[in-house]
Amino acid sequence: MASTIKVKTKLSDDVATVKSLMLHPMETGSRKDPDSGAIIPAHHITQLIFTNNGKQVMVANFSTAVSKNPYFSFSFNGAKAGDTLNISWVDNIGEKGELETQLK
Amino acid sequence: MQYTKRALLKGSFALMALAALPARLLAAAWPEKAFSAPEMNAALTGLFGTDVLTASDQITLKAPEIAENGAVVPVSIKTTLPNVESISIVVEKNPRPMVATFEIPPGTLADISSRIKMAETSDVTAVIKTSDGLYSTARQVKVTIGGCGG
Amino acid sequence: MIKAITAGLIFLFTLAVHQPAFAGPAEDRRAFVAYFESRFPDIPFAEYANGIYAIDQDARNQWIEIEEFPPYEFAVEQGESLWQETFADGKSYSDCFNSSEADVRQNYPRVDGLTGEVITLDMAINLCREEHGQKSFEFGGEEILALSAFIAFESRGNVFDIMVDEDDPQALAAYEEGKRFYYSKRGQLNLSCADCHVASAGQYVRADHLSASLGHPTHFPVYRSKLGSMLSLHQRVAGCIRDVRAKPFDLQSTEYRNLEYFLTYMSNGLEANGPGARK
Amino acid sequence: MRVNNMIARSFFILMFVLQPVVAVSAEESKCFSPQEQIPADSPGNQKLHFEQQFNVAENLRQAAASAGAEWLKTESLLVRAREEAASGNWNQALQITAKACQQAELALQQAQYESEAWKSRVIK
Repeated sequence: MASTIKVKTKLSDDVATVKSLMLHPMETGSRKDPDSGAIIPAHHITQLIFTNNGKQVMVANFSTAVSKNPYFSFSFNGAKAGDTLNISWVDNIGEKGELETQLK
Repeated sequence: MQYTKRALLKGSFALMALAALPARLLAAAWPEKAFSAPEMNAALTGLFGTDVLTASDQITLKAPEIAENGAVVPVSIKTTLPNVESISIVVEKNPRPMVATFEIPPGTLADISSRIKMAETSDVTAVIKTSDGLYSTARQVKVTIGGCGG
Repeated sequence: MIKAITAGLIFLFTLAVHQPAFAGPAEDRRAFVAYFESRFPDIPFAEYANGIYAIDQDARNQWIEIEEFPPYEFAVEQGESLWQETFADGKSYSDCFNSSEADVRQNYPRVDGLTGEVITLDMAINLCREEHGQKSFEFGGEEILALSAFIAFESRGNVFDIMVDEDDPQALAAYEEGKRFYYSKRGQLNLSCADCHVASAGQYVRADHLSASLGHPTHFPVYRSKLGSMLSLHQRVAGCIRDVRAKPFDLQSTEYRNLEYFLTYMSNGLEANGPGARK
Repeated sequence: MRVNNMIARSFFILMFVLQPVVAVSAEESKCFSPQEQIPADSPGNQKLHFEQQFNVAENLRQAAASAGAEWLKTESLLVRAREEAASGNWNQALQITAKACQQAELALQQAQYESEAWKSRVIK
């Protein structure tokens, strides 16, 4: 199965720019099923964590108000080619996604 | 992962099963109080213990003037303030104003981009927590009822 | 005298019979493009492939932000793995499309020489599956959208060059039907495609700008933010039909396929730039 | 002036000649006016009245559909009319049917008009 995370990284000197896209419905919990009229329960990523060579470089906390299939981008110092970037998310019902990539 | 109705159903069962567990096992540091607050002041207090913000012109908040689609509003925040600890996005008129908060450890740049949902026309506020206080800047984003679109 | 009149009549009659050749597809297209060029003199021709973002600057900026990392990339990835499927008889899509690269978007729609029917890309995908003993996909469903997104992605930069053979009455008829559909008012609002996307292109409909028809089909399928999923050209057209409060036709119906044939022919010379991202 | 008179007169005559024909065909396929009073006698009579009007509307809807010109809500209006009739709300049922019928009629007129009118809109 393909990963639920896509990432693009760019290194310029020792600054890494990370762009990420997660496959996730980000249900608000207030939307109704158009067929049954029943409320669709909230289902959203709560935390998105980035580590570089094991060191935490970003923790993003999301509410339901982050768009469906969330996009998130940031940069950090002290990066070099070959570093291992790990991205993982967890959502409010305990589902998880993870991706590991090498900076280049 | 595919989000068919079946997957959603499965999800809701999982939710029931997990409801018995203490919430902190699911996401240790997820600031639930701030995220569930229905008003901006309570959301800020829930996260920072105070709702007093100092306006700063050292924060750049990029957001559209008129959102093409309230469900996907691109927002970028960066700042030249020193010793940044976190960046938060608050949408005052959303049913739950706290949208997201990003913890910035030393070495990580105070420069993030994301896409957010907006229920209606509102101020979008970028809140920067530094080692010596809370700074903010805001700008209005108009959310309109679309025509036919795209 | 009578002779002269008869000759004159015969001459006029001949003119009338040959009239379609003069106002044929090529002539239509020249007029179509010229209309938009004089309407929006500052927009370069190639820009029309970007739809509304050729016209609306504020929307364009947001679109560029989305294109930083467009959500359709998941569909493209899924489409790539679907494309690699080997059918029960050992064949694959490459055999049907005569291309291992999947760079065939710009060739569709085309008219089938035997049946005279307009074959769209989505239809060609299913015809391929059926020919090789596979179950066809549901039009508008996840698989066909993913596959067509992948094919569109692989075809980026290729230029549309749809053929309407003026000596092929079936092709001409399909083209004419599409053209008639395009210019006919329909629904409770009594609007034609052209009313909104020619005469009123660039103007507001509530809070949106209306896009120009030139370039309409080039970027499909699209990731529609409003839906959080991919959308085919026919699904989009069905949306317009509903908006003018007429009853939509089935996806891949003759009506929509003929319309796509006409519209894509009008966009000849533009690059295939799908999949797109739309609000 | 005389020519105008002639045209006017022949038009007048034409109308007289055509009137009976128009009246007959209209009797069969004319939509019920929502303003018209519904006979308030026996329920059986009302049902008959409804079925008659419903058939007219449904036939017109089908004609509009085969011309590719059906409007968005005509069919669902007729479904609603059936529901109202099933619960004995004859007035409601007839009014909704009349609305659907009018839509179908207009859709057909639209299609007939458009069969030529579209040509004038082609960009030249």
